[in-house]
Amino acid sequence: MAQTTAAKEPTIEQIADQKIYKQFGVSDSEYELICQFLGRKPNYTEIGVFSVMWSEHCAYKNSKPLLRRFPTTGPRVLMGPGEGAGIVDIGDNQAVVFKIESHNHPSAVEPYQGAATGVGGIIRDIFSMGSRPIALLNSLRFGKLDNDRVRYLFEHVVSGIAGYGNCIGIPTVAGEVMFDEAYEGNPLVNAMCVGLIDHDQIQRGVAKGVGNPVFYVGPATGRDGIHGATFASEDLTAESEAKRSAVQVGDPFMEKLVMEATLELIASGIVLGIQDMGAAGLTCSSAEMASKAGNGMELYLDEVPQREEGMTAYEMMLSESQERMLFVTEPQHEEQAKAIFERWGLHCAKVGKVTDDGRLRLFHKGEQVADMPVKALVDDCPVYNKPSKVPDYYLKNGSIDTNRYEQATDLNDALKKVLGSPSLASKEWVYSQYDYQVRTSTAVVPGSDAAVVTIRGTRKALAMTTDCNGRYVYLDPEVGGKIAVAEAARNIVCSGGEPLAITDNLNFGSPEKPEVFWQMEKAVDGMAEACRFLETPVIGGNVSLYNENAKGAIYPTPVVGMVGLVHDIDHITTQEFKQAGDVIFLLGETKAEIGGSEFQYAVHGLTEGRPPELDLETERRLHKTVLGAIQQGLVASAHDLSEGGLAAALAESGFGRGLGATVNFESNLRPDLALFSESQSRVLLSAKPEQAESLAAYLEAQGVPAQKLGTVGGDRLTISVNGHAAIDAPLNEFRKEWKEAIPCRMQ
Amino acid sequence: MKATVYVTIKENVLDPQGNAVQGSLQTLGFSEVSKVRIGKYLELQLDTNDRAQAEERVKAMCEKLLANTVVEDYRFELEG
Amino acid sequence: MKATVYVTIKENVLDPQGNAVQGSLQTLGFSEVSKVRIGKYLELQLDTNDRAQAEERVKAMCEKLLANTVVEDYRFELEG
Amino acid sequence: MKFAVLVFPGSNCDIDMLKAVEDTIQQPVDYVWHTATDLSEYDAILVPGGFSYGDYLRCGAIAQLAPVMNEVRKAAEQGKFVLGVCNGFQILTEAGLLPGALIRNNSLKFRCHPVELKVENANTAFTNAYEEGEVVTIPIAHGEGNFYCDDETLAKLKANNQIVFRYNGDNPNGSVAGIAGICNERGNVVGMMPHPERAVSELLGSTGGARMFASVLNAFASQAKAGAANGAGAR
Ligand SMILES: Nc1ncnc2c1ncn2[C@@H]1O[C@H](COP(=O)(O)OP(=O)(O)O)[C@@H](O)[C@H]1O
Ligand SMILES: [Mg+2]
Repeated sequence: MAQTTAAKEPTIEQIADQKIYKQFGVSDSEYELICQFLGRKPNYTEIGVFSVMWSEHCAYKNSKPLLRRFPTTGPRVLMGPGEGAGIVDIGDNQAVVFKIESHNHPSAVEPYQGAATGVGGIIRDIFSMGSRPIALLNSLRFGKLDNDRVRYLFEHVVSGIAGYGNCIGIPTVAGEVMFDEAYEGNPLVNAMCVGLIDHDQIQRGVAKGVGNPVFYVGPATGRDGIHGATFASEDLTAESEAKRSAVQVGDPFMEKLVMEATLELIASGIVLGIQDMGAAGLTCSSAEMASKAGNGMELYLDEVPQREEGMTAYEMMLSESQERMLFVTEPQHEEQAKAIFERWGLHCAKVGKVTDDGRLRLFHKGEQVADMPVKALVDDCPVYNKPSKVPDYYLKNGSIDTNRYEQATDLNDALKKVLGSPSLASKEWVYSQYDYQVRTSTAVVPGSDAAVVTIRGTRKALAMTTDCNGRYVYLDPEVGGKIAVAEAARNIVCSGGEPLAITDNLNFGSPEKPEVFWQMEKAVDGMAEACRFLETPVIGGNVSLYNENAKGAIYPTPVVGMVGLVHDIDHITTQEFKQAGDVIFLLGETKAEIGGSEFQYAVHGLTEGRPPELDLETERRLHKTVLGAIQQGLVASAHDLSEGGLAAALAESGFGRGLGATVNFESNLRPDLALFSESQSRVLLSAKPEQAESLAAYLEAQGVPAQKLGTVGGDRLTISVNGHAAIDAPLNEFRKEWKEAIPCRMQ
Repeated sequence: MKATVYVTIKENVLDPQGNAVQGSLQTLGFSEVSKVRIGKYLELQLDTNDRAQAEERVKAMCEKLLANTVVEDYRFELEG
Repeated sequence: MKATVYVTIKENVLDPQGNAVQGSLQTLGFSEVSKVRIGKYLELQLDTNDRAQAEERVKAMCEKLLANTVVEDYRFELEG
Repeated sequence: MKFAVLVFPGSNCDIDMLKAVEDTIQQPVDYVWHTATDLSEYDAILVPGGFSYGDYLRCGAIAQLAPVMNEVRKAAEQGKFVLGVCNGFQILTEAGLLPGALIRNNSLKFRCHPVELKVENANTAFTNAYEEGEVVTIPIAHGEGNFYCDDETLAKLKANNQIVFRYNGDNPNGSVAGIAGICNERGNVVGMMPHPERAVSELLGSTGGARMFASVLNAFASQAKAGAANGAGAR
């Protein structure tokens, strides 16, 4: 095997003797295994390629055993986890494609570009399946806004998301943002993309047909984002080290061209396999495409378009330059492919060939510089079952009585605190920076439970949301995991949609810590159970581990991205009260559940105890009932109860059209607990007065506990508990707290 | 005193804007333009006459706000 | 040859970005900064040695593309 | 009446514009590529929003140099109808088809939300179906929609009744005189920052923009009638 050309690279012996592989995160035993697969010791390029293929990001070596616990199939699932994105049938030969992905670490370093390239990456995952992206969502977590660095991160992450999504012309229609000390220094930036596709257009990332050429399209490769775990050999000064790897910069304009050209190419029917170059760039896309076809691949690195001079094989293989794709076609279609790209001002370069020897072989400057078995790269990474241990905090929390707090007496003030808490406050500051209307299909814009995007030429629409309450998951990972799925589904149902499937982003701390691994296990169990019960299989997702800051791990945050099908646009429902006189109902039971609530955090400054319980059977019945009521046309507005409980939900429902309400809540709980409890499986419905009776009868027939609370109207929000006034003030006073909480802090 | 600050994108960091402008100049027939890099140019009016201090302060401004040193380089000149 | 082009916002046109930066500098404690104007700084690599011609060509580039003379002024330097 | 929707690399409201023509006035409409050199078959040219050439350097700066823009200039001179929306407005000002320039929003942020517009001139080809002084709701979505022109130009715009729309109430971007849209002297070329093509259906929020399409159909009909009356013969 030829030594690679760059003089500065460590030799095969140095790699072995000085254990340089360790700097790439390759353990001693993994190194031994690599030597066995190769039948010799790896050179620098090879160890680089192995290390990224065997990283958690590509190989899921710590999370695979957990991911197997998810249900991934269902009657509608056309493609589950494994490809760029999952696909779900929505009838009429159409399908919806979606996936979520994290860009947490890059965003912590350079928030604008980190977030922007995160969006760019997930869009490529969608259109490389042959699907037209129609919507973007994002799920964000930051520290508290009273910190300068946090504000900087928040401001620039949001503008990075906006910058990319707006420019490429895909509406950003929904998401969530929460703020908690737990994320300080380690923000979470998860981006989700949803696309539409006709069944016969579905593409896979396979290198089919021995002898076929492999093409590279997109901008030239630079030394961008090479190797998170950079090496530091003694020859290298800090200065040259800094030069090796540059922050990835997104170019949404370029991606727009690549997207349009790729969709045109796929529509032309000449593509045999296509994959985007995401994490680990050329390495991952080439190895995976070869592996899925059971083939091998040769790459001629001199043909790879290069932005910088003197790039080595190692650098080209590991670069994460953005907006690049790899595809395979038959030789006779080369000219046709080139012509399509040229029209969009792009050129594609022939950089390789599909082979039958099952090996990934790299050539550079006339020499073979790497030769590795594809299967070893893609399938043979060892999988670890990490030790798991119940954390002390969890045991301790079991005995905390969250009803012990002194009763809050000024509930107007409490509601203002809750609504003014940035996690719960209006996110208009965020989404008014996003173009949420481009493509003119957004029927429900940000601000309601889920966004709804119509499908042109049909009466159908798609509802979509992301949800996860990290506090709940922290306090009880299994219950919190269940709630994340249930809440997402509840948001879909309240918008008039039938939940279809989920994509998930498992954001956790270091799996080396047994307590963190325990959180992962339990959260996945809870999510898996909820998914099975609610018949929303997991069709794809992403794992982001090692999210730690000085104080330890972030809250475990398994974000759920869910898409639902609205069968008829007449079913589209929003959370806002529609008209004075409408009758308000509360569905579900309210218990004294304050653990992990916004009330506990905003009013008492605590996050402790156990989170609300969740009974999946009850939850399922609620969904069926709410969706049934909506489909029968009995519902004017629907809003799920989540953070802030009943009081917050009533206020939020009124804000949309500035409609107050007068309600009385019959409850055997203390007023503060009754109004701010975050008991699950509850929904607020409003109905036109003439339909109130029918709705009540329907709810009763379905066996869902329901209480008629009062009516919409006036400019005050007046809430009594058992006939005693508890909250009573002009709606506008509450609205002000809610609306200004974030802009005020960002001035 | 006046400070002129030049903020440029680091040599090995992609400059999509520069690339687009270069491409467009090419199509316009300015084929001699082989590379374009676009940066920022700031003029600051400073109410001070202490040059040494200004030197230090402007450096601090650049580090803190004017340049994003993860992706940009800066330099400045003082005048007057 | 290298051309350096400076594009600045016309004196009588509002520069919201410059004002915002000045405001931020103030809050950061740089109270001596009384005014900030932000412009663009472009470096063009030219494959030519003919200075007189380059002069003319860069001017044309500025007029046609690099500056919008409704709101911006430009000037440039040639080097090498 | 036949419509062209121009497509530049980076246009992204092209599809919205095309659908709006189909949905509101059911007239034939084609996408026309930025390299086209013949627009003679079209009666109206719509320059859609988006981020042509990534909005790099300045919004619309690169697009205004595309070959098709010479044809747009010719069409405007012939009295054909030209509408530029958002990025399209920026392109028309950069191309000199409309006066002024669009600079960064004074908030320095991209802003996406519905705005109220006051119809200042209901005599243009694109506003004849509105009443003067009428207030309509149409959404904006832009980062650089702050209309600037010098005092002299502003005086001229006012004198010639070239201000077509103003923001009613809040000025979302700092535009001179609250200007949201203007036209050329002849009134056949209109540019505006808000997106009428996004306001053509209740389901999607509002219908405030639909009559702009109806207007141009009216204008075309009266142009044809006038042409016939003059014996020049309508096309
Ligand atoms: N980062 C974001 N991007 C886009 N929309 C957002 C974002 N954060 C919140 N929103 C929108 O604001 C509204 C309120 O969000 P949230 O309080 O999380 O709702 P819920 O509790 O119903 O899930 C939703 O419509 C949501 O889509
Ligand atoms: Mg909700």
